[in-house]
Amino acid sequence: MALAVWALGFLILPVIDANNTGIDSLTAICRALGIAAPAKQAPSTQTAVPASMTAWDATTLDAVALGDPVAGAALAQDSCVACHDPNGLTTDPATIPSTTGQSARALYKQLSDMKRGERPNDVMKPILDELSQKQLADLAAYYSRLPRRNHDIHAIASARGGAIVLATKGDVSRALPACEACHGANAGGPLEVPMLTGQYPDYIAAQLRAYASGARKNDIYGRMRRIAGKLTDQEIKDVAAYYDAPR
Amino acid sequence: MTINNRLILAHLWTAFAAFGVAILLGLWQMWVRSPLAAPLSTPDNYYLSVTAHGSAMAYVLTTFFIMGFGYFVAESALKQALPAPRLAWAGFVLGIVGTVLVVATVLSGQASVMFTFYPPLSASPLFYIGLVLVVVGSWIWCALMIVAMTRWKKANPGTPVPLAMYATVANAILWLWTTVGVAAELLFVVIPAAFGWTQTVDVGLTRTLFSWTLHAIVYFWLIPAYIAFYTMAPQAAGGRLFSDLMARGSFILFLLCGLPVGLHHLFMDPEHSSGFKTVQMMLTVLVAVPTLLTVFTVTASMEIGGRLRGGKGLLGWIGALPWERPMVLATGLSFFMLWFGGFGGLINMSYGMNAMVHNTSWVSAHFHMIFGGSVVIMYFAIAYHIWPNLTGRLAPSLVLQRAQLWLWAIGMMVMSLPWHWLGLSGQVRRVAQFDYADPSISWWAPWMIMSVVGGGMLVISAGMFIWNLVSFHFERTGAAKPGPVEYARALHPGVPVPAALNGFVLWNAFVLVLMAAAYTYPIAQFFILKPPQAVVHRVDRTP
Amino acid sequence: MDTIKESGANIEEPASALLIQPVPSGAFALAGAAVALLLVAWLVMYFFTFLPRGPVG
Amino acid sequence: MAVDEISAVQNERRWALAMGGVAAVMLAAIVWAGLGLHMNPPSNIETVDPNTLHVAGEFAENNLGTHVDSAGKITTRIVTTQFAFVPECVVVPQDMQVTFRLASPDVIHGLIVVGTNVNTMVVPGFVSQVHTVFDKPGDLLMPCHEFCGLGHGQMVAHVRVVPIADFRPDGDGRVTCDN
Repeated sequence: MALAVWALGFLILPVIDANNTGIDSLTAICRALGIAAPAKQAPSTQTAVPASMTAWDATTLDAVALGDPVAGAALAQDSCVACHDPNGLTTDPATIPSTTGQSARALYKQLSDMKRGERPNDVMKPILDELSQKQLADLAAYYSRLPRRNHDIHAIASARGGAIVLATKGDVSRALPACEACHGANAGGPLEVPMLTGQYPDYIAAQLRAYASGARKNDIYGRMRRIAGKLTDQEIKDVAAYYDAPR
Repeated sequence: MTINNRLILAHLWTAFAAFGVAILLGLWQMWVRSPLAAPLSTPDNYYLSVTAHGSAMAYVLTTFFIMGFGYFVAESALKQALPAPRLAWAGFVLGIVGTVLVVATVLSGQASVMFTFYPPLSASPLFYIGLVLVVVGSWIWCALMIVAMTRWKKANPGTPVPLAMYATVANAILWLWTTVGVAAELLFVVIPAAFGWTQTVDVGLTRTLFSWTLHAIVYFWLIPAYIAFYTMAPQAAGGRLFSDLMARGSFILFLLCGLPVGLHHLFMDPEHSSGFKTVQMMLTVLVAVPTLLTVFTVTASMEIGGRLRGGKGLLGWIGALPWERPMVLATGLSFFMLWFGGFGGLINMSYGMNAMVHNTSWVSAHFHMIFGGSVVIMYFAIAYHIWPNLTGRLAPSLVLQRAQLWLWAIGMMVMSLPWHWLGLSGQVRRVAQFDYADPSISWWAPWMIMSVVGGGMLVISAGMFIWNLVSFHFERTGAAKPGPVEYARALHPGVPVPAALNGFVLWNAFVLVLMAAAYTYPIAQFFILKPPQAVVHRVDRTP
Repeated sequence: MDTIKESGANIEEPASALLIQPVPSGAFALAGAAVALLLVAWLVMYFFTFLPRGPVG
Repeated sequence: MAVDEISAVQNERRWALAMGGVAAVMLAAIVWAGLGLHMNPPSNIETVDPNTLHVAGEFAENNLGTHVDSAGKITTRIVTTQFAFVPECVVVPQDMQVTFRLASPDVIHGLIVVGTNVNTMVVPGFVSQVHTVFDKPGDLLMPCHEFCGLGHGQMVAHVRVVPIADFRPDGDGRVTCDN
């Protein structure tokens, strides 16, 4: 009885099914036994053009975790302070983001992507070209420890209802997750997502438009291009304003 | 009269308090899923609520109820004092501390990972530590149950252990085996990751270890209901237990077959082979055997009661049963819901057929029918049955007790039946919003509203249940005193019980062999394949 | 207000021996019908939902 | 043992045999579905690194979607990620065997193609593979069915089944919902 069960599970079912699934019998039995079958060559026809080469492998995770905030502070004083104030203020809120209160992973990814040109930025690229990956991790460590920018409590006292829904509930009819599903404080979303609270609304709106148009495309698997592309311009404005509202 | 009433009541009231809160969350969740506009319905709140509902029902209600009931059985069936009641209190305190940690982390939004907490999503470490404490508290209970039975056997050589206690110890041993999987998952993978000591986890390994626990835990929850079926319902019906030996056999089969089957929860997973899936499917078929035996034995036991009360003909005994007694009524309603829950389960365990329903509302329907229906209604009946003994007061109102049981069964059917066809038409579980404007699913709307109505009935029933128990405590003690709880006698008393059916040594050896055959390779596989690990995704702090 | 009279104890042993049938025909009928219905329901699912939904593997 | 108890056990044995018969019928049907009709759960144990999924290989962004290879084999590759299927819509031909290959770069996801037996978990670290044949044209809903985070409920995609005449791969063998 037991023998029949094992034979069925490990020999008969896999071998008969092998024909149907386009693998040979040996591979089928290997898989039934849970032994890794010989890897097939990935059948792809195009060369991959990744949105970003940043990958959270062990090396990168360790590098970011080991970033030195003291070295990062010195570097920031040298190279960044002209645009990025330690209090999160910038000289042009439409194009220069507040960099404080972000996770080191979020900062590191954007710095790396801009350095490689995956996120085009003519101002940042020459500066970053001078820096090593270790220095990027130091900068990320430094800025991640600075408190988030105080947002303007008078700016938008009343966010529009639609924006609140998009930000906190999402819209299943358009397959739009809530902004907070990734950007919230307890979201558990992708590792590199930035916090939006405390970010300049003009900057948020500009980035959403850049994602929608494809001008910015360093989001892995188009997570943001897809979402931004579904938003109306009014929704972009409203959602951006929502994140300036005090909470 | 039992001695440690305060200990038992503390456990049972903790269980029912958690139940009372969790059921309100359940109703709100149905409301959010329905087309009706629910307040506070954001994904944050919804998943917080689902985690709280699942954890409270599956871990707190069950564990505390089973422990409290076990202590009651140990005293009332063995008619001896509990060994080491202070240790029992220590277990209770551990469980309370654990529960507080779980509640605090979940309510503060630090643990919205569902009660199944599949990595690499990772909650606050305090959430997992809370769960561990609840389990450790229950391990103390297991040890005390085993010691109580061993002592009794020493004091009563040659007399079989009373069935209720034998089954309770079977459950304690089952639970010790069951928790090995999740304990290994928590201690070696999940908690180190939650503390940040490791940045990545082997997801396949954690799922496999959790599956070890995931099925047998259901039998841990279920066995108290079966103890009531075998030892309380026939007595309440004026019948006799049809066969004491078969009853023992059924509990042993639960212990043997409940464990090596967890892989059937992973039928749709890519990291397990068709070979082991097939083997565990076959073993899963075996686990239907003790339930099917129980259905027959208990029905035959009830038939004796009905015939002794004058029931004639093939089915005339059914009408002759004393349905006005809550225990009899609950047993009938429980069996009715068991049919639907069992049917759902048979589809789930049928290997390829699992693809129709895996992770859809069908599955929610199945375990609400089986657990929320068949099992929890017996928890109610057990509480009604033993509360006179615990409080020294007679039931204030059997009418209210019966009404509560009826409302529970009807509410459960109204709520959960539609989930079967909604699940078959692709309604997935653990989802807060549906696009009811989509013409392919707009027909779901009335069924979802029906589920809200059913949920409302369950909430009312739960409120009545709490009221019924509270009113015992305020009932004035009159001249009439409740007698001790009597357990059903066997139809043929004095039948010698073989030693194997009076202990567990042999069966533990069998479990070891079965678990080794069923799980060694599926776990070892991850150390051979060394699949790439996934980075931990924390839900309890800013990314 | 009704109360539970402890049941079971009032049955005389000799009487029970006389009344009870050697074969629990009622239990066979009731439980048998329930399980038969269960099998029918399972087969209905198998033939009318599972098989039409097409091959996978 | 008392004679009475023996008769009780005999009755139980009769019952257990009948139950064995019921179980045998079901098992036979399941095995027949598995062997004769190729209806088995997805069980290809094939590992893949979730952390570099997007950098290169078959799950890189521009390799996703439906592709017909030179031998005519149709493969649909989908990445399940927080909180979307990539791509959100895939095209498959009616009445032809299609192979779905799926992988996740982040957490556990799962999917069901409504009204079919296509159902699989997508576990980071492994490739999930399902073969099937769709016999009716139309847009089928494909929701995520395993809790993957706060955006789980909005993670919905579609499978567009088109008659073979309307299934036109481009020069590279790709078919998308846009064309």
